[in-house]
Amino acid sequence: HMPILQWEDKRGLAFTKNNLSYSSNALVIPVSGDYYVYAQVTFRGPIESHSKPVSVTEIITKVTDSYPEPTQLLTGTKTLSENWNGWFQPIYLGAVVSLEVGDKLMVNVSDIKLVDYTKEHKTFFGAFLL
Amino acid sequence: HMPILQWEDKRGLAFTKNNLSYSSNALVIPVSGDYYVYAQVTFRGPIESHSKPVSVTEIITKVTDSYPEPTQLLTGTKTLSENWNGWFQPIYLGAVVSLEVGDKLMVNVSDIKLVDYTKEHKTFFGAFLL
Amino acid sequence: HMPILQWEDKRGLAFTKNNLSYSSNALVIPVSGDYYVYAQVTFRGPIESHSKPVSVTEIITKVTDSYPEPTQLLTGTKTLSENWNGWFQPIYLGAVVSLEVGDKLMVNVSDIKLVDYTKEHKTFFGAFLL
Amino acid sequence: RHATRHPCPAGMNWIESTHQCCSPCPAGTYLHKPCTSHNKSDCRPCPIGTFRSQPNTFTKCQACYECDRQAFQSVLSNCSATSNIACGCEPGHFRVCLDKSCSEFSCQKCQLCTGRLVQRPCSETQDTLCDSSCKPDFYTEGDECRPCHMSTLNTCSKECQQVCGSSSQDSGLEY
Repeated sequence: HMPILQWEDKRGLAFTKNNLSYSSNALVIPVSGDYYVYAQVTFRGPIESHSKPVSVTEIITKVTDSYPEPTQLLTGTKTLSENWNGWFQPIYLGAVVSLEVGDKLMVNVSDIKLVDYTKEHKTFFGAFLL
Repeated sequence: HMPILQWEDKRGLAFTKNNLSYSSNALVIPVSGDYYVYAQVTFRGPIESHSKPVSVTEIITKVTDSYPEPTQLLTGTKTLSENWNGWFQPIYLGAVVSLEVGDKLMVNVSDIKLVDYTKEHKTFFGAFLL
Repeated sequence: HMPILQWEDKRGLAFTKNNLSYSSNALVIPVSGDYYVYAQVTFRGPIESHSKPVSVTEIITKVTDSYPEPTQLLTGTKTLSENWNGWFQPIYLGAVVSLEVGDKLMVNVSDIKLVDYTKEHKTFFGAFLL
Repeated sequence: RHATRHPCPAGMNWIESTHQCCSPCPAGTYLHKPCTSHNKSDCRPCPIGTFRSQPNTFTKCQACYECDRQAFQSVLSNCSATSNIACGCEPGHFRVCLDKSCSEFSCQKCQLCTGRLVQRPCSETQDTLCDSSCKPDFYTEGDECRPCHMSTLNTCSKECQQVCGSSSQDSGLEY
Protein backbone atom coordinates (compact mmCIF):
# COMPACT_ATOMS: atom_id res chain seq x y z
CA HIS A 1 0.00 0.00 0.00
CA MET A 2 0.89 3.64 -0.28
CA PRO A 3 2.32 5.36 2.81
CA ILE A 4 -0.19 6.69 5.35
CA LEU A 5 -0.05 10.29 6.55
CA GLN A 6 0.15 11.18 10.25
CA TRP A 7 -1.92 14.12 11.54
CA GLU A 8 -1.93 16.67 14.39
CA ASP A 9 -5.33 16.44 16.14
CA LYS A 10 -5.09 18.97 18.99
CA ARG A 11 -2.84 21.95 18.36
CA GLY A 12 -3.70 25.01 16.27
CA LEU A 13 -6.77 24.69 14.02
CA ALA A 14 -6.96 20.91 14.58
CA PHE A 15 -9.69 19.45 16.83
CA THR A 16 -11.81 16.35 17.30
CA LYS A 17 -15.22 16.24 19.00
CA ASN A 18 -18.48 14.28 19.31
CA ASN A 19 -16.41 11.12 19.86
CA LEU A 20 -14.88 11.25 16.39
CA SER A 21 -11.40 10.35 17.65
CA TYR A 22 -7.97 10.18 16.07
CA SER A 23 -5.64 7.29 16.83
CA SER A 24 -2.75 5.61 15.01
CA ASN A 25 -3.05 7.76 11.90
CA ALA A 26 -6.79 7.23 11.49
CA LEU A 27 -10.10 8.95 12.25
CA VAL A 28 -12.24 6.40 14.10
CA ILE A 29 -15.97 6.48 13.35
CA PRO A 30 -18.02 6.56 16.61
CA VAL A 31 -21.51 6.00 15.15
CA SER A 32 -22.74 4.47 11.89
CA GLY A 33 -24.11 6.92 9.31
CA ASP A 34 -23.35 9.03 6.27
CA TYR A 35 -20.33 11.30 6.64
CA TYR A 36 -18.89 14.01 4.41
CA VAL A 37 -15.22 13.08 4.36
CA TYR A 38 -12.59 15.45 2.92
CA ALA A 39 -8.84 15.97 2.75
CA GLN A 40 -6.39 18.24 0.97
CA VAL A 41 -2.72 17.39 0.51
CA THR A 42 -0.34 19.99 -0.88
CA PHE A 43 2.52 18.30 -2.70
CA ARG A 44 5.73 20.19 -3.47
CA GLY A 45 9.17 19.63 -4.93
CA PRO A 46 11.87 19.24 -5.92
CA ILE A 47 13.58 17.73 -2.94
CA GLU A 48 17.16 16.45 -2.98
CA SER A 49 17.98 12.89 -3.81
CA HIS A 50 14.72 12.56 -5.58
CA SER A 51 14.14 11.67 -9.18
CA LYS A 52 11.56 13.75 -10.98
CA PRO A 53 8.11 12.43 -9.94
CA VAL A 54 5.76 11.92 -12.87
CA SER A 55 2.60 12.23 -10.79
CA VAL A 56 1.23 12.64 -7.27
CA THR A 57 -1.70 10.75 -5.77
CA GLU A 58 -3.87 11.19 -2.68
CA ILE A 59 -6.30 8.47 -1.57
CA ILE A 60 -8.77 8.50 1.35
CA THR A 61 -9.16 4.89 2.44
CA LYS A 62 -11.40 3.04 4.89
CA VAL A 63 -10.25 0.12 7.01
CA THR A 64 -12.82 -2.10 8.69
CA ASP A 65 -11.93 -4.63 11.36
CA SER A 66 -14.14 -7.21 9.68
CA TYR A 67 -12.43 -6.93 6.27
CA PRO A 68 -8.70 -7.43 5.66
CA GLU A 69 -8.38 -5.10 2.67
CA PRO A 70 -8.62 -1.30 2.88
CA THR A 71 -11.33 0.23 0.67
CA GLN A 72 -10.36 3.20 -1.49
CA LEU A 73 -13.09 5.83 -0.99
CA LEU A 74 -11.76 8.90 -2.83
CA THR A 75 -8.75 9.30 -5.12
CA GLY A 76 -7.09 12.35 -6.67
CA THR A 77 -4.20 11.70 -9.02
CA LYS A 78 -2.41 14.38 -11.08
CA THR A 79 0.50 14.18 -13.48
CA LEU A 80 3.15 16.83 -13.11
CA SER A 81 4.43 18.90 -15.97
CA GLU A 82 6.05 21.45 -13.75
CA ASN A 83 9.51 22.82 -14.50
CA TRP A 84 11.85 21.77 -11.81
CA ASN A 85 13.02 24.75 -9.85
CA GLY A 86 10.13 24.58 -7.41
CA TRP A 87 6.54 23.37 -7.81
CA PHE A 88 3.38 23.17 -5.67
CA GLN A 89 0.31 21.00 -6.36
CA PRO A 90 -2.70 20.83 -4.01
CA ILE A 91 -5.22 17.98 -4.35
CA TYR A 92 -8.63 18.37 -2.63
CA LEU A 93 -11.07 15.46 -2.22
CA GLY A 94 -14.49 15.37 -0.56
CA ALA A 95 -17.65 13.28 -0.73
CA VAL A 96 -20.41 11.58 1.27
CA VAL A 97 -19.69 7.98 2.25
CA SER A 98 -21.64 5.49 4.37
CA LEU A 99 -19.59 4.36 7.35
CA GLU A 100 -20.05 1.89 10.21
CA VAL A 101 -19.11 2.41 13.85
CA GLY A 102 -15.42 1.45 14.28
CA ASP A 103 -14.46 2.14 10.67
CA LYS A 104 -11.10 3.86 10.35
CA LEU A 105 -10.38 6.60 7.78
CA MET A 106 -6.85 7.28 6.58
CA VAL A 107 -5.08 9.32 3.91
CA ASN A 108 -2.51 7.62 1.71
CA VAL A 109 -0.12 9.43 -0.61
CA SER A 110 2.08 8.34 -3.47
CA ASP A 111 5.24 9.73 -1.83
CA ILE A 112 5.45 11.07 1.69
CA LYS A 113 8.62 13.07 1.00
CA LEU A 114 6.67 15.21 -1.50
CA VAL A 115 4.02 16.27 1.05
CA ASP A 116 4.17 19.90 2.24
CA TYR A 117 3.70 19.47 6.00
CA THR A 118 5.04 22.93 6.92
CA LYS A 119 1.71 24.78 7.39
CA GLU A 120 -1.51 23.36 8.86
CA HIS A 121 -3.70 25.30 6.40
CA LYS A 122 -2.12 23.67 3.33
CA THR A 123 -2.61 19.98 4.18
CA PHE A 124 -5.70 18.94 6.19
CA PHE A 125 -8.17 16.07 6.72
CA GLY A 126 -11.61 15.82 8.32
CA ALA A 127 -15.12 14.36 8.42
CA PHE A 128 -18.57 15.26 9.76
CA LEU A 129 -21.79 13.29 10.24
CA LEU A 130 -24.73 14.46 8.10
CA HIS B 1 -24.69 21.64 -24.60
CA MET B 2 -21.79 19.64 -23.35
CA PRO B 3 -22.25 15.88 -23.01
CA ILE B 4 -23.91 14.64 -19.79
CA LEU B 5 -22.26 11.96 -17.65
CA GLN B 6 -24.10 8.81 -16.65
CA TRP B 7 -23.70 7.48 -13.10
CA GLU B 8 -23.92 4.23 -11.13
CA ASP B 9 -26.35 4.79 -8.22
CA LYS B 10 -26.51 1.41 -6.48
CA ARG B 11 -23.39 -0.73 -6.72
CA GLY B 12 -20.20 -0.31 -4.71
CA LEU B 13 -19.89 2.99 -2.84
CA ALA B 14 -22.85 4.50 -4.68
CA PHE B 15 -26.19 4.97 -2.88
CA THR B 16 -29.23 7.21 -2.83
CA LYS B 17 -31.54 7.74 0.15
CA ASN B 18 -34.08 10.11 1.72
CA ASN B 19 -35.91 10.21 -1.62
CA LEU B 20 -32.99 11.85 -3.40
CA SER B 21 -33.33 9.65 -6.50
CA TYR B 22 -31.31 9.19 -9.65
CA SER B 23 -33.03 8.85 -13.03
CA SER B 24 -31.96 9.55 -16.64
CA ASN B 25 -28.54 10.87 -15.72
CA ALA B 26 -29.80 13.28 -13.06
CA LEU B 27 -30.21 13.53 -9.30
CA VAL B 28 -33.83 14.53 -8.67
CA ILE B 29 -34.45 16.89 -5.74
CA PRO B 30 -37.25 15.55 -3.48
CA VAL B 31 -37.73 18.58 -1.23
CA SER B 32 -36.94 22.28 -1.67
CA GLY B 33 -34.01 23.60 0.35
CA ASP B 34 -30.31 24.35 0.39
CA TYR B 35 -28.10 21.48 -0.70
CA TYR B 36 -24.33 21.04 -0.70
CA VAL B 37 -23.75 19.69 -4.22
CA TYR B 38 -20.36 18.27 -5.25
CA ALA B 39 -18.70 16.27 -8.01
CA GLN B 40 -15.22 15.20 -9.02
CA VAL B 41 -14.32 14.13 -12.55
CA THR B 42 -10.89 12.67 -13.26
CA PHE B 43 -9.88 13.35 -16.84
CA ARG B 44 -7.09 11.38 -18.48
CA GLY B 45 -5.35 11.00 -21.81
CA PRO B 46 -4.05 10.69 -24.36
CA ILE B 47 -6.51 8.40 -26.05
CA GLU B 48 -5.89 7.30 -29.62
CA SER B 49 -7.52 9.10 -32.48
CA HIS B 50 -7.82 12.12 -30.26
CA SER B 51 -6.23 15.44 -30.95
CA LYS B 52 -4.43 17.04 -28.05
CA PRO B 53 -7.12 18.68 -25.86
CA VAL B 54 -6.22 22.19 -24.81
CA SER B 55 -8.42 22.08 -21.72
CA VAL B 56 -10.95 20.03 -19.77
CA THR B 57 -14.15 21.33 -18.22
CA GLU B 58 -16.66 19.99 -15.68
CA ILE B 59 -19.98 21.74 -15.05
CA ILE B 60 -22.72 20.87 -12.54
CA THR B 61 -25.99 22.06 -14.07
CA LYS B 62 -29.58 22.32 -12.87
CA VAL B 63 -32.59 21.68 -15.10
CA THR B 64 -36.00 22.84 -13.96
CA ASP B 65 -39.22 21.75 -15.65
CA SER B 66 -40.47 25.32 -15.59
CA TYR B 67 -37.43 26.74 -17.42
CA PRO B 68 -36.18 25.60 -20.83
CA GLU B 69 -32.51 26.42 -20.29
CA PRO B 70 -30.21 24.51 -17.92
CA THR B 71 -28.55 26.69 -15.26
CA GLN B 72 -24.81 26.27 -14.74
CA LEU B 73 -24.29 25.99 -10.97
CA LEU B 74 -20.57 25.15 -10.64
CA THR B 75 -17.80 25.08 -13.23
CA GLY B 76 -14.20 23.88 -13.12
CA THR B 77 -12.13 24.45 -16.23
CA LYS B 78 -8.39 23.74 -16.54
CA THR B 79 -5.97 24.10 -19.43
CA LEU B 80 -3.60 21.23 -19.97
CA SER B 81 0.11 21.70 -20.32
CA GLU B 82 0.90 18.09 -19.77
CA ASN B 83 3.32 16.28 -22.03
CA TRP B 84 1.52 13.68 -23.99
CA ASN B 85 2.65 10.27 -22.93
CA GLY B 86 -0.10 9.99 -20.30
CA TRP B 87 -1.77 12.59 -18.12
CA PHE B 88 -4.37 12.75 -15.30
CA GLN B 89 -6.32 15.80 -14.18
CA PRO B 90 -8.95 15.67 -11.42
CA ILE B 91 -11.41 18.57 -11.03
CA TYR B 92 -13.40 18.83 -7.78
CA LEU B 93 -16.39 21.16 -7.36
CA GLY B 94 -18.65 21.72 -4.36
CA ALA B 95 -20.94 24.45 -3.04
CA VAL B 96 -24.30 25.23 -1.44
CA VAL B 97 -27.14 25.93 -3.86
CA SER B 98 -30.84 26.60 -3.31
CA LEU B 99 -32.96 24.00 -5.10
CA GLU B 100 -36.67 23.40 -5.61
CA VAL B 101 -38.49 20.09 -5.44
CA GLY B 102 -38.24 18.40 -8.87
CA ASP B 103 -35.06 20.16 -9.92
CA LYS B 104 -32.62 17.86 -11.70
CA LEU B 105 -28.84 18.01 -11.18
CA MET B 106 -26.44 16.78 -13.86
CA VAL B 107 -22.73 16.80 -14.60
CA ASN B 108 -21.53 17.94 -18.03
CA VAL B 109 -18.01 17.52 -19.33
CA SER B 110 -16.11 19.01 -22.23
CA ASP B 111 -15.25 15.59 -23.70
CA ILE B 112 -16.72 12.32 -22.50
CA LYS B 113 -13.95 10.24 -24.06
CA LEU B 114 -11.42 11.91 -21.71
CA VAL B 115 -13.30 10.93 -18.54
CA ASP B 116 -11.67 8.25 -16.36
CA TYR B 117 -14.70 6.15 -15.50
CA THR B 118 -12.62 3.06 -14.56
CA LYS B 119 -12.72 3.53 -10.74
CA GLU B 120 -15.65 4.77 -8.65
CA HIS B 121 -13.33 6.60 -6.25
CA LYS B 122 -11.84 8.76 -9.00
CA THR B 123 -15.04 10.19 -10.54
CA PHE B 124 -18.06 10.79 -8.27
CA PHE B 125 -21.11 13.04 -7.80
CA GLY B 126 -23.45 13.74 -4.88
CA ALA B 127 -25.59 16.13 -2.86
CA PHE B 128 -26.99 16.44 0.69
CA LEU B 129 -29.65 18.65 2.26
CA LEU B 130 -28.37 21.08 4.93
CA HIS C 1 -1.20 40.89 3.06
CA MET C 2 -2.65 39.56 -0.13
CA PRO C 3 -5.57 41.37 -1.80
CA ILE C 4 -9.09 40.51 -0.60
CA LEU C 5 -11.81 39.47 -3.05
CA GLN C 6 -15.18 41.21 -3.16
CA TRP C 7 -18.33 39.15 -3.59
CA GLU C 8 -21.90 39.43 -4.90
CA ASP C 9 -24.25 38.28 -2.10
CA LYS C 10 -27.74 38.76 -3.56
CA ARG C 11 -28.02 38.42 -7.34
CA GLY C 12 -28.06 35.20 -9.35
CA LEU C 13 -27.06 32.09 -7.42
CA ALA C 14 -25.75 34.14 -4.49
CA PHE C 15 -27.70 34.29 -1.21
CA THR C 16 -27.19 34.64 2.52
CA LYS C 17 -29.57 33.41 5.22
CA ASN C 18 -29.85 32.38 8.91
CA ASN C 19 -28.10 35.66 9.85
CA LEU C 20 -24.90 34.66 8.09
CA SER C 21 -24.37 38.11 6.59
CA TYR C 22 -21.93 39.61 4.13
CA SER C 23 -20.41 43.03 4.74
CA SER C 24 -17.20 44.76 3.63
CA ASN C 25 -15.83 41.75 1.76
CA ALA C 26 -16.41 39.29 4.61
CA LEU C 27 -18.90 36.68 5.74
CA VAL C 28 -19.79 37.55 9.34
CA ILE C 29 -20.40 34.61 11.71
CA PRO C 30 -23.71 35.05 13.60
CA VAL C 31 -23.36 32.19 16.11
CA SER C 32 -20.35 30.30 17.47
CA GLY C 33 -19.92 26.76 16.19
CA ASP C 34 -18.27 24.51 13.63
CA TYR C 35 -18.74 25.58 10.02
CA TYR C 36 -17.84 23.93 6.72
CA VAL C 37 -16.19 26.81 4.88
CA TYR C 38 -15.39 26.56 1.15
CA ALA C 39 -14.32 28.70 -1.80
CA GLN C 40 -13.25 28.21 -5.39
CA VAL C 41 -11.31 30.81 -7.36
CA THR C 42 -10.72 30.32 -11.07
CA PHE C 43 -7.54 32.06 -12.15
CA ARG C 44 -6.86 32.81 -15.80
CA GLY C 45 -4.28 34.49 -18.02
CA PRO C 46 -2.35 35.81 -19.69
CA ILE C 47 -3.46 39.37 -19.27
CA GLU C 48 -1.52 42.04 -21.05
CA SER C 49 1.08 44.08 -19.24
CA HIS C 50 1.47 41.22 -16.81
CA SER C 51 4.67 39.33 -16.33
CA LYS C 52 4.35 35.56 -16.35
CA PRO C 53 3.07 34.57 -12.89
CA VAL C 54 5.00 31.70 -11.35
CA SER C 55 2.07 30.59 -9.23
CA VAL C 56 -1.43 31.40 -8.02
CA THR C 57 -2.60 31.24 -4.42
CA GLU C 58 -6.01 31.33 -2.70
CA ILE C 59 -6.30 31.69 1.08
CA ILE C 60 -9.44 31.67 3.24
CA THR C 61 -8.65 33.82 6.29
CA LYS C 62 -10.41 34.62 9.55
CA VAL C 63 -10.31 38.08 11.14
CA THR C 64 -11.43 38.71 14.72
CA ASP C 65 -12.09 42.22 16.02
CA SER C 66 -10.09 41.57 19.16
CA TYR C 67 -6.95 40.33 17.43
CA PRO C 68 -4.74 42.41 15.12
CA GLU C 69 -3.61 39.58 12.84
CA PRO C 70 -5.73 37.50 10.44
CA THR C 71 -5.57 33.70 10.80
CA GLN C 72 -5.02 31.67 7.64
CA LEU C 73 -7.57 28.82 7.69
CA LEU C 74 -7.17 27.14 4.27
CA THR C 75 -4.60 27.67 1.53
CA GLY C 76 -4.31 26.39 -2.03
CA THR C 77 -1.16 27.33 -3.90
CA LYS C 78 -0.31 26.03 -7.38
CA THR C 79 2.68 26.72 -9.60
CA LEU C 80 1.91 27.34 -13.24
CA SER C 81 3.64 25.52 -16.03
CA GLU C 82 1.09 26.52 -18.60
CA ASN C 83 2.15 27.76 -22.02
CA TRP C 84 1.18 31.35 -22.44
CA ASN C 85 -1.45 31.68 -25.09
CA GLY C 86 -4.23 31.28 -22.53
CA TRP C 87 -4.56 29.30 -19.31
CA PHE C 88 -7.20 28.51 -16.65
CA GLN C 89 -6.54 27.20 -13.15
CA PRO C 90 -9.32 26.58 -10.60
CA ILE C 91 -8.44 26.13 -6.90
CA TYR C 92 -11.11 24.66 -4.60
CA LEU C 93 -10.76 24.71 -0.79
CA GLY C 94 -13.12 23.42 1.89
CA ALA C 95 -12.92 22.26 5.50
CA VAL C 96 -14.56 22.40 8.92
CA VAL C 97 -13.33 25.21 11.20
CA SER C 98 -14.43 26.32 14.67
CA LEU C 99 -15.62 29.93 14.61
CA GLU C 100 -16.87 32.44 17.18
CA VAL C 101 -19.75 34.86 16.79
CA GLY C 102 -18.45 38.02 15.06
CA ASP C 103 -15.57 36.30 13.28
CA LYS C 104 -15.16 37.49 9.69
CA LEU C 105 -14.20 35.14 6.82
CA MET C 106 -12.47 36.47 3.71
CA VAL C 107 -10.77 35.13 0.59
CA ASN C 108 -7.33 36.45 -0.33
CA VAL C 109 -5.62 35.83 -3.66
CA SER C 110 -2.07 36.22 -4.85
CA ASP C 111 -3.10 38.51 -7.74
CA ILE C 112 -6.55 39.99 -8.21
CA LYS C 113 -5.96 40.75 -11.91
CA LEU C 114 -5.69 37.00 -12.59
CA VAL C 115 -9.08 36.13 -11.05
CA ASP C 116 -11.82 35.09 -13.49
CA TYR C 117 -14.79 36.97 -12.06
CA THR C 118 -16.83 36.81 -15.29
CA LYS C 119 -19.09 33.89 -14.28
CA GLU C 120 -20.61 33.25 -10.85
CA HIS C 121 -20.29 29.49 -11.25
CA LYS C 122 -16.50 29.66 -11.73
CA THR C 123 -15.53 31.66 -8.63
CA PHE C 124 -17.61 31.25 -5.44
CA PHE C 125 -17.37 31.33 -1.65
CA GLY C 126 -19.62 30.06 1.16
CA ALA C 127 -20.07 28.50 4.60
CA PHE C 128 -22.70 26.53 6.54
CA LEU C 129 -23.10 25.64 10.20
CA LEU C 130 -22.89 21.91 11.00
CA ARG D 1 -23.92 47.01 13.70
CA HIS D 2 -21.90 44.07 15.04
CA ALA D 3 -18.87 46.09 16.12
CA THR D 4 -20.65 48.02 18.83
CA ARG D 5 -22.85 45.16 19.91
CA HIS D 6 -20.85 44.61 23.09
CA PRO D 7 -19.41 47.87 24.44
CA CYS D 8 -16.36 46.67 26.45
CA PRO D 9 -14.08 49.31 27.94
CA ALA D 10 -10.92 49.93 25.90
CA GLY D 11 -8.38 47.13 26.24
CA MET D 12 -10.97 44.51 27.21
CA ASN D 13 -12.58 41.91 24.96
CA TRP D 14 -16.16 40.62 24.92
CA ILE D 15 -16.36 36.92 25.83
CA GLU D 16 -19.44 35.45 24.20
CA SER D 17 -19.54 32.26 26.28
CA THR D 18 -19.79 34.10 29.61
CA HIS D 19 -21.17 37.43 28.36
CA GLN D 20 -18.36 39.24 30.15
CA CYS D 21 -15.74 41.78 29.26
CA CYS D 22 -12.33 40.32 30.17
CA SER D 23 -8.84 41.69 29.84
CA PRO D 24 -6.87 39.77 27.20
CA CYS D 25 -4.19 37.24 28.09
CA PRO D 26 -0.65 38.39 27.32
CA ALA D 27 1.23 37.27 24.21
CA GLY D 28 2.59 33.72 24.64
CA THR D 29 -0.55 32.60 26.50
CA TYR D 30 -4.18 31.76 25.71
CA LEU D 31 -7.49 32.05 27.56
CA HIS D 32 -7.94 28.79 29.48
CA LYS D 33 -10.92 30.04 31.53
CA PRO D 34 -12.64 33.41 30.97
CA CYS D 35 -12.93 35.91 33.82
CA THR D 36 -16.08 36.12 35.87
CA SER D 37 -17.43 39.03 37.87
CA HIS D 38 -15.31 38.02 40.87
CA ASN D 39 -12.11 36.55 39.44
CA LYS D 40 -9.67 37.24 36.62
CA SER D 41 -9.16 35.28 33.38
CA ASP D 42 -7.17 32.06 33.76
CA CYS D 43 -4.44 32.42 31.11
CA ARG D 44 -2.17 29.45 30.35
CA PRO D 45 1.14 29.36 28.43
CA CYS D 46 0.98 28.22 24.81
CA PRO D 47 1.87 24.50 24.55
CA ILE D 48 5.11 23.57 22.75
CA GLY D 49 4.72 23.94 19.00
CA THR D 50 2.20 26.78 19.31
CA PHE D 51 2.43 30.54 19.86
CA ARG D 52 0.48 33.79 20.26
CA SER D 53 2.34 36.91 19.21
CA GLN D 54 -0.28 39.33 20.56
CA PRO D 55 -2.47 39.78 23.65
CA ASN D 56 -5.62 37.72 23.00
CA THR D 57 -8.72 36.02 24.32
CA PHE D 58 -8.43 32.94 22.10
CA THR D 59 -9.05 29.52 23.62
CA LYS D 60 -6.10 28.07 21.66
CA CYS D 61 -2.70 29.18 20.44
CA GLN D 62 -1.68 29.16 16.77
CA ALA D 63 0.30 26.16 15.48
CA CYS D 64 3.89 26.98 14.53
CA TYR D 65 4.92 26.54 10.91
CA GLU D 66 7.83 24.23 10.12
CA CYS D 67 10.77 24.87 7.82
CA ASP D 68 10.91 22.68 4.73
CA ARG D 69 14.21 20.93 5.46
CA GLN D 70 13.81 18.54 2.51
CA ALA D 71 13.53 21.51 0.17
CA PHE D 72 16.77 23.09 1.45
CA GLN D 73 15.14 25.49 3.91
CA SER D 74 16.92 26.31 7.16
CA VAL D 75 15.65 27.61 10.49
CA LEU D 76 16.52 31.30 11.01
CA SER D 77 14.79 31.45 14.40
CA ASN D 78 12.88 28.78 16.25
CA CYS D 79 9.21 29.06 17.12
CA SER D 80 8.75 30.52 20.62
CA ALA D 81 5.64 31.07 22.72
CA THR D 82 5.35 34.56 21.23
CA SER D 83 6.67 34.18 17.67
CA ASN D 84 6.35 31.82 14.74
CA ILE D 85 9.36 30.00 13.29
CA ALA D 86 11.33 31.91 10.64
CA CYS D 87 12.80 30.00 7.71
CA GLY D 88 15.51 30.85 5.20
CA CYS D 89 17.63 28.90 2.74
CA GLU D 90 20.56 26.63 3.48
CA PRO D 91 24.01 27.90 2.52
CA GLY D 92 24.59 27.59 -1.22
CA HIS D 93 20.88 28.23 -1.93
CA PHE D 94 18.79 31.35 -2.55
CA ARG D 95 15.07 32.15 -2.28
CA VAL D 96 12.75 31.91 -5.28
CA CYS D 97 9.60 33.75 -4.14
CA LEU D 98 6.27 32.36 -5.26
CA ASP D 99 4.44 35.64 -4.79
CA LYS D 100 5.14 39.27 -4.09
CA SER D 101 4.91 38.86 -0.34
CA CYS D 102 7.34 35.94 -0.52
CA SER D 103 5.38 34.18 2.21
CA GLU D 104 5.97 31.04 0.14
CA PHE D 105 9.36 30.44 -1.38
CA SER D 106 11.50 27.54 -2.57
CA CYS D 107 15.28 27.37 -2.14
CA GLN D 108 17.34 26.94 -5.28
CA LYS D 109 21.00 26.00 -5.63
CA CYS D 110 23.28 28.98 -6.28
CA GLN D 111 24.94 28.76 -9.68
CA LEU D 112 28.70 28.30 -9.74
CA CYS D 113 30.74 30.69 -11.90
CA THR D 114 32.98 28.03 -13.37
CA GLY D 115 35.65 29.78 -15.36
CA ARG D 116 34.16 33.20 -14.71
CA LEU D 117 34.67 35.88 -12.10
CA VAL D 118 31.85 36.34 -9.60
CA GLN D 119 30.26 39.73 -10.18
CA ARG D 120 27.93 39.43 -7.18
CA PRO D 121 28.02 36.51 -4.74
CA CYS D 122 24.92 34.39 -4.04
CA SER D 123 22.80 35.80 -1.22
CA GLU D 124 19.65 34.78 0.67
CA THR D 125 17.51 36.50 -1.93
CA GLN D 126 19.53 36.44 -5.17
CA ASP D 127 21.48 33.94 -7.26
CA THR D 128 25.18 34.43 -7.92
CA LEU D 129 25.83 36.90 -10.74
CA CYS D 130 28.71 35.63 -12.89
CA ASP D 131 30.86 37.80 -15.10
CA SER D 132 29.81 37.54 -18.76
CA SER D 133 33.39 37.05 -19.96
CA CYS D 134 35.66 34.15 -18.99
CA LYS D 135 38.48 34.37 -16.46
CA PRO D 136 42.08 34.59 -17.72
CA ASP D 137 43.35 31.19 -19.00
CA PHE D 138 39.76 30.18 -19.83
CA TYR D 139 38.19 30.23 -23.29
CA THR D 140 34.53 30.27 -24.26
CA GLU D 141 32.93 27.14 -25.69
CA GLY D 142 29.21 27.65 -26.32
CA ASP D 143 28.02 29.34 -23.14
CA GLU D 144 30.67 27.68 -20.98
CA CYS D 145 34.18 28.74 -19.98
CA ARG D 146 36.78 25.98 -20.39
CA PRO D 147 40.26 26.05 -18.84
CA CYS D 148 43.15 26.33 -21.35
CA HIS D 149 45.08 23.49 -19.77
CA MET D 150 42.26 21.15 -20.60
CA SER D 151 42.53 21.88 -24.30
CA THR D 152 44.75 19.83 -26.53
CA LEU D 153 46.16 20.73 -29.94
CA ASN D 154 43.29 19.33 -32.00
CA THR D 155 40.44 20.46 -29.72
CA CYS D 156 41.67 24.02 -29.42
CA SER D 157 39.22 26.06 -31.51
CA LYS D 158 40.05 29.42 -33.03
CA GLU D 159 38.61 31.10 -29.93
CA CYS D 160 40.69 28.82 -27.72
CA GLN D 161 43.90 29.58 -29.57
CA GLN D 162 43.26 33.29 -29.30
CA VAL D 163 42.92 33.01 -25.53
CA CYS D 164 45.18 30.11 -24.74
CA GLY D 165 47.62 30.65 -27.69
CA SER D 166 51.11 29.09 -26.94
CA SER D 167 50.32 28.44 -23.30
CA SER D 168 47.96 25.58 -24.28
CA GLN D 169 50.84 23.63 -25.90
CA ASP D 170 53.13 24.04 -22.87
CA SER D 171 50.43 23.20 -20.32
CA GLY D 172 49.33 20.31 -22.58
CA LEU D 173 52.85 18.87 -22.36
CA GLU D 174 53.02 19.26 -18.63
CA TYR D 175 50.15 16.94 -18.25
